[in-house]
Amino acid sequence: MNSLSTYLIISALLFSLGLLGILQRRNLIGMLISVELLLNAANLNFMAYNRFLAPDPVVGQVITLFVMGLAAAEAAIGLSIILALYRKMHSINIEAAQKMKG
Amino acid sequence: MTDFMLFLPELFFILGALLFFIFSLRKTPNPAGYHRWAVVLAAAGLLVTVASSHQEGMLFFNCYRVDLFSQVFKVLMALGTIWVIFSSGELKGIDTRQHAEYYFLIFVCTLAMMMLVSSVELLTIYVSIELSSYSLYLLVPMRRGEERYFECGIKYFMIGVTASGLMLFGISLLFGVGHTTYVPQLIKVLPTVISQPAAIVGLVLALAGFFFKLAVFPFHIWAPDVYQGACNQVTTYIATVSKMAAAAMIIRFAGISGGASPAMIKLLIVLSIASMTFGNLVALIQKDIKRLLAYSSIAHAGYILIGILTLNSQGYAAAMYYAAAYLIMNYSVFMVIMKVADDGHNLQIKELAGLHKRSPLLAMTLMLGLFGLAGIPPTAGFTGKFLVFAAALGKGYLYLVIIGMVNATISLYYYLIVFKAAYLLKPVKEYPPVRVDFWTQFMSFALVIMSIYLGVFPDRFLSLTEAAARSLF
Amino acid sequence: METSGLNTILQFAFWVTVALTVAGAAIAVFPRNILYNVLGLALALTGIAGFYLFLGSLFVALMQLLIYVGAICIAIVFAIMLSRPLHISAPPRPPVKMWLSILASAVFFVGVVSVALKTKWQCAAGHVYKASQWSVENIGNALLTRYELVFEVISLVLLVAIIGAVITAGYSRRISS
Amino acid sequence: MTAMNMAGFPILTTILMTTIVGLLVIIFIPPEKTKLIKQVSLASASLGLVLCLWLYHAYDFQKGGLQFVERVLWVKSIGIYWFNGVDGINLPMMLLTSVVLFTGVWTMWELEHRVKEFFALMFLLVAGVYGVFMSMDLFWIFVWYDVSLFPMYPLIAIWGGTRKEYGAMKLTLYLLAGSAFILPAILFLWAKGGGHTFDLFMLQKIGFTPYVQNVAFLMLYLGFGILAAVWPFHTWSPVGHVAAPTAVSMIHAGVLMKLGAYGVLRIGMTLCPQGAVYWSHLMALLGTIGIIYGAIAGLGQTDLKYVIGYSSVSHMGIVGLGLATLSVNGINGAVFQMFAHGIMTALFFSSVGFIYDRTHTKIIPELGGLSKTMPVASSFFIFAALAGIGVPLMASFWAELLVLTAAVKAFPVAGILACMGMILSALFMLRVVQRTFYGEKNPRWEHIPDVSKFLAVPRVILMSCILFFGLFPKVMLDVIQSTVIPFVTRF
Amino acid sequence: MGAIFRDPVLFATVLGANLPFFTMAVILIFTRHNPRLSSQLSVGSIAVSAVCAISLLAKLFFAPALQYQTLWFVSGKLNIVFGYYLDPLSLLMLTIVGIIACLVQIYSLGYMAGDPGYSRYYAFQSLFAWAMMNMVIAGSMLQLFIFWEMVGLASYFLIGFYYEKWSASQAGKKAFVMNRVGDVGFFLGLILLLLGFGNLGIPELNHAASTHGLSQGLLTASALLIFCGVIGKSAQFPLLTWLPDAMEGPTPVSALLHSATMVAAGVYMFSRIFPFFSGSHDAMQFALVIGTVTMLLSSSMAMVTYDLKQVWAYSTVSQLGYMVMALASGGYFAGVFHLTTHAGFKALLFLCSGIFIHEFHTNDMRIIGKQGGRKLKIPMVCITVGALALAGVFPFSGFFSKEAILSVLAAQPNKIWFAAGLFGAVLTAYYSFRLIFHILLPMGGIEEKHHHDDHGGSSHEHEEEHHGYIFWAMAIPVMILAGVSLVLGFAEHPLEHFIMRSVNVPGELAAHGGAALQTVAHVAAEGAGHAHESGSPMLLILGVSAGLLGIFVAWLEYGRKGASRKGFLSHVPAIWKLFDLRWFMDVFYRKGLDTFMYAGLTSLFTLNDRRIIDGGIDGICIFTEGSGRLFSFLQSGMLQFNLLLMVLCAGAAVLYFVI
Repeated sequence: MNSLSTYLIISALLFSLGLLGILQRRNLIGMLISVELLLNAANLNFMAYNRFLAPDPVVGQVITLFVMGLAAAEAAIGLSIILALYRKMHSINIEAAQKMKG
Repeated sequence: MTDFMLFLPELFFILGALLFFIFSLRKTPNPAGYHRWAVVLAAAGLLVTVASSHQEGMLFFNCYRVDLFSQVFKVLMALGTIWVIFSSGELKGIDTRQHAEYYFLIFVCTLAMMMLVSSVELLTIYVSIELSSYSLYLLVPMRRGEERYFECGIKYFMIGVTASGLMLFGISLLFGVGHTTYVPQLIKVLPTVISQPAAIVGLVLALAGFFFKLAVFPFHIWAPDVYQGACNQVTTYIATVSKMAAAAMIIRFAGISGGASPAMIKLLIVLSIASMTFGNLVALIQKDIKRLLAYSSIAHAGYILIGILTLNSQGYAAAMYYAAAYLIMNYSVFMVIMKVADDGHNLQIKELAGLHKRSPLLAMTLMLGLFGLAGIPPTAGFTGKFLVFAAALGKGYLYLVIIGMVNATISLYYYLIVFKAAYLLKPVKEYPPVRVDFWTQFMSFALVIMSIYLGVFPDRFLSLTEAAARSLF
Repeated sequence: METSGLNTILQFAFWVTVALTVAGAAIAVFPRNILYNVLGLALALTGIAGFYLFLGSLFVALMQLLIYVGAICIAIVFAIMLSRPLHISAPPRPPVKMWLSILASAVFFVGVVSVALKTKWQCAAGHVYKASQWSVENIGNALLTRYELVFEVISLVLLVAIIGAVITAGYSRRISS
Repeated sequence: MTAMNMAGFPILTTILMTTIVGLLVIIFIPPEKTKLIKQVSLASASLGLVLCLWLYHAYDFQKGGLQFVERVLWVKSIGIYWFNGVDGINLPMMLLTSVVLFTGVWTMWELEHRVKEFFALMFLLVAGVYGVFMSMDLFWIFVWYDVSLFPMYPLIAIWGGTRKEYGAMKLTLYLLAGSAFILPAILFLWAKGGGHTFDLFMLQKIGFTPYVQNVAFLMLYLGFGILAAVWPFHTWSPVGHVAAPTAVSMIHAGVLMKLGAYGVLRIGMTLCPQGAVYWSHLMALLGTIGIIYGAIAGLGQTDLKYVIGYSSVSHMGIVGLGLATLSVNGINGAVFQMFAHGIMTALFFSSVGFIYDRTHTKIIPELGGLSKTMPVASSFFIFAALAGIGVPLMASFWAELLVLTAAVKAFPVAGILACMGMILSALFMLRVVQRTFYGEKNPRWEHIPDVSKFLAVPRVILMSCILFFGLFPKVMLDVIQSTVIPFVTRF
Repeated sequence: MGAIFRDPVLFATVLGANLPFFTMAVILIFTRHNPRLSSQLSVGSIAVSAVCAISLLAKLFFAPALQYQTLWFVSGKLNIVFGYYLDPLSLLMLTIVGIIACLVQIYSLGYMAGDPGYSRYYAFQSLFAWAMMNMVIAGSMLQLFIFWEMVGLASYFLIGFYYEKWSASQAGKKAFVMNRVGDVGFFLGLILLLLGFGNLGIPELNHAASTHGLSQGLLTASALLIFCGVIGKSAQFPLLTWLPDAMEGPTPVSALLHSATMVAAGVYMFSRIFPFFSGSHDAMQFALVIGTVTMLLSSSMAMVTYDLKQVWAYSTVSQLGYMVMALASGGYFAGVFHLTTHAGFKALLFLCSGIFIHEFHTNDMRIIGKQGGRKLKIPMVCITVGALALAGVFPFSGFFSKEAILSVLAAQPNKIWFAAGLFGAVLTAYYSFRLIFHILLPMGGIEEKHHHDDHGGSSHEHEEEHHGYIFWAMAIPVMILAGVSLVLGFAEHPLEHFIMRSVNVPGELAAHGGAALQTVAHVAAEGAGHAHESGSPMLLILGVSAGLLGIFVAWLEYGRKGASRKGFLSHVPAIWKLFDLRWFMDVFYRKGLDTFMYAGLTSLFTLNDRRIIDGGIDGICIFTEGSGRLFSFLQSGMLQFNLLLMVLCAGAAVLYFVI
């Protein structure tokens, strides 16, 4: 539990799961949820490095805090775009957004 | 007081943003008035930026560095912003009720990018880039009337957040391996640990965010849809100003490794070749001019990368030169597009037919812009390419230069198709005449002269960019 | 102090947290019902908050719960309710896409894990683990000195997000007011 | 040789400026005033002609070397110089350019469609040509090279004839594809030369390693060879010429094609002498193939301009062969042939252009018996055809004599085969002349007026050029030779 | 420049040789629309030229060879020298050319009267005269070659003068191209000499060859190559078929081209550098074979044609063959002398035929005979004189020159050449008298129908008057030539003396020319000496009897009362056809050109250009665009597919750096 690599592996797992979600969820909100996983994985990394390696433990924490804030803003923007799409397309599935190509 | 002066351009743009925030609270919109205000503010912003262009100093506990490198890019971005705002007089693509927000977001985005090029701390960089991205995420779906293009907003968002996730993860690795978030310290530390996988992977992943901004393969995938789907002015903004910031940041980040990792250079070479080739090849078959320019921007990202991947100041100077040239010529083309499609619809190439009769001046501006993009002398685009290739050959990348030139030849084909439409084709139906006011004429001449001046007399600007590139280290 | 006993308990708690987090993440990703996903996300986020605790930062853990679990998940739920995606029938998943996504994620996972394992992580010269350094006070200090600019900017980010969300979602203030 | 000589009047820049100022003036004339535009064009072209003639006269061939040098540092960091000068190799080319431009502008006097743009683009093109010929800095050579190529696209696509858009696109892309090899080669040499100068003569002093020379020369040869219509990169020549309007064909075939050979000579052979030696067999081979192939392929063509396009391939083959010999006579002959072919082919195209303007066809079987209705126009063409055959006392004869002499010495087999080209060119030129101008009077062309006196002037000028340099080759060879003799010592 | 005016000889040379050129320019540029003035200018200038030539001959008759030269240009080690070389041979030839050209132009005043291309005709005539005269007095082989080509060019225009007629323009083209084939050999030979010897001055060449300044291999190779030029220009086998076709030109042109000038140029060039040629035994042997074959072949062709001019054309070829034989077997003087006499009588023959053709508007000897050709007394007499000269009957000029040739041939160790020469003489006499008898004694007498009968009164008279002028313009030159043919033979010895004289002449050129001419004298004297010694009377008898035999056979078949008026060859149709079709040479060339060049290489190359090269380029373009379409598949619009691409690439990059 006190080893860096445990945390790193967990964060890698979370990150990969997030990627998987982004890649195969068709529900846009589902994708957004997966994005949150990505950010959290990175946060976990920061915290872990902070704990085990960094000279100044404040940095990682502050970064994590700011990323949370950003994530909130991002979620707000993302959800609003999804809602707008829903109002236009009556769907929040990814299929609603694949007409532009070539 | 000096600190304040160093931060003056940013403060000015914050001021602009606040003003439009206040405007956005008003009940009755006044688009013409907003535009006037915006032009005045952006012009003043440009002046302020130019005035402070030779300042140097550190701010905010060394998180923020004002040097020639950042100031040159700030001037370029301020220039791009005033151009975009100048062209926003007939903002038909966006609901009149949202004009104030539009200007607000433009100002915020420019501010964010200015901060981005000055930031030398990873978190500051990340937050700045997110701020600019969020503004753009919001600007893109603002488009009114074209339902079929709405999906580009969600695409842009999804790809953007994924890229930023990768970037954040990369930054975390950099933090882990370098124990610091300050870029100057990282530059010192990283070359010593570059053999560690975490360092190089962190760097590459961190670059992903900027690659996304610059639309480098494989992070280019948003570009065509967004260029096509966003309203003309926003597309212009994305195509000009945001590229400057991205180029600046790639220059700053690529240098972190200090050229100690050949694998990294190889990766950059591969990405550059892939970008050029992909962008140019797919652009060949486009009908929508904005989509075409999106692919062309992917290709140009590849050219800029050629300059960057030399990892020496000559290459950076060349890349900066190229970026500036790209700003001018890309805006030339977009200005014509915005003028011709003044109702805000998406211009098809064939709609340019007979432009040389409808407006000779715009046709000439378009021609010069296209020549610049294609790299035909004596435009700035050519000189930029030349410098970039020279830098690459200075490092001995002969094959890369040959591939680049072959690509330039391929690209010529689609630029010629646009040119052909403007100069050769007879319009199939009667298009309304293009209204060209005085300021547009002025701008056309200014762009043409700038493009040719930069192309023929590159010395002064080149020495400026060289000085800027040296200030990086 | 029965350190070993406490250690065992902590160890157990840690692995339980790991299990919860991973399970939560899996639930957030795999089920096709979007509400399950949200709940899974909440579970995973809570687990991560637990990790933060293990790593010694109570403040961040609290913030995690507050912002993530509290705010973001609720916002998502609201969005789900507004968009009524529950009524939309889900077409079957194309297996090719499925496998390709798994492949891509797996590649990434392998890559990142090997990065984590292959890198010789070195402690910074001044690194000493002291709980005092993890205090909220220090964080506040940093926020107001080193991260002053970011602190200011994040407020701008939130402002942008609010305005943007409002205009994008289509509820123009001038109409609604 | 490269001494600063800014004290003197910058005559070369002035020549360049005649075209650029002409271009700018034309841009600011309203498009309706076609007469004025033409007058301005002719005035600026004749100013260039006068200056070039003066330059030719003032050049001291006893002294030889580079004269009228202008040299200013342009871009410090990578060493670009605004470096112009003339020597025996580019002086004839400058003269050629001015003559062809002058006659070309005059030939297009009857143009009515988008006059302003036509002349503006033409001057842009010629500015590029002048620039390439006078520059002694690799950067500027390349810049002007591209400047001269690009206007071909609109010029052909707007004012052209058969399949103009296809031809224009093909030609432009093809030629610019050539520069995809030239630019890397130039930069390669620059980088291998230390990366601080593009000055041709400073680079010349740096001895490049054989490897560098071989690689760079091959790239330059391929790149410029496309423009010089070296076999097998020659197919743009017929297609492009068919599509192009008269004056453009004149300038293109008359001057622009020479840029290719000139580039090989000026950059390739100057900087990479060993590379030239290494690849000389290839050059000789391709040149000889070009001579024979062009003539034989030209035999079967039914379009007048196709025929001339192929004859250009054949004649440029002679240039290539001459260069390949790397000897005084060969290069003398090659440069002289460039000049002679330039004038001759300009005459060709101006005659064909006239015929096409009047009859609206250039398909040989549709023509025939034109001698009856338009004897003067026919005689221009026949004269050009004779020059093309290499009849003595016309300029190209001397060129062929010198080249073939050198070729027989250097590459006996190639030289003998190239001589066979003389038979073939006679066969195919006379065939065209016969089918176009001889035979029964064709009632279709009965009422077509002959060349007016006014329009005959440019053709007569071209004819007299051919005759003058045919009778007095010394006038040109002394000049050429003054540079070539020191030039070949490095091979 | 000043030198030209100070030195009368040089002045006369330059003036005489170059005046026609300016005449041509003036006619083409200024007096195109005034045929009368044009013709006067042209005749005037050629007359001046002729006078200059004659006076030069007179002035320099006893003088040593003169050489004027100026350095025209220098290229590398190549010094191109232009100049004039006035020695007996060139002076003689210059005079012949001047006189014949002058006579032909005077004749043309009548013959070409009223032709729409009158001015053009005279312009080309002047061009031709200029080129020919300059060629004759050229000081170096290169200069000779240049004007040799110009002669070809002028002949191209003259042969194709009636350009509306397809066959005429075809003939002109054929003449030019076939000449070109020979010229390329000539040209290569010159280049070879230039490279091997470095100097193309005629005296220098002759000197070097005779004093072994040249290696034997180079000498033989370049001599053979230069001989190709002779083959082309003088219509030797295998390039002889252009000459009969060249009869498409106006008759005076044929007279000019095929008597003294163009076709003789080849033989002239041969004799010009005769010492050089004689340096190579192999080359001489080759030339002898070629000459013999040519002579026999063309005689055989002349036996079957009914076309007046064709007969003379073939006869020209065969006589040229004779000359080549003579020269090749060492008979320098014999060859030159035959060239001289042949110039006279062949011009005579052509011009007489021209009168018939002009009168009867046909070339067919049978029709001319039937319509009363013999009523035209003057031409009839003159043509007979010419034919007698051609047949080698004493005392006409042909007799002397033919005897000289036969004696040279007889001196050859291999008697087959002599036999061939004799046989040729028989054939010559046969075909020329076949023609004479056809006109003089037509089968079934003369049809009494004058073609002027249907013309009206006044116009008739006017026409008569005009006719008179035209007739006399044509008749006077003919009579002059007939006179010359009668007397020229007796000038053999003075001429021989003149041509061979230079041996002992001291002078500035003795160093160069002396030795060369010594050789000439030596070789020629050897040949002639042998002949005279070995059996002069015998030879005389043989020669005369050969001619008489030919005439007798012709009389048997065509002349005597009740003759069948069919050649003995008509009994063997295959051979008739063979002869008539020129031994299938034309067919062979045509087929070869059509199948090998047009259908073969040309279409192959065109196809290659269109399909393979252009196709390849278009293919590259299509491929490029196609790959654009292919790659646009990556931009499929499906968001997650795109993201997948992105993530896969990023993951691959990560893996790349880790592993």
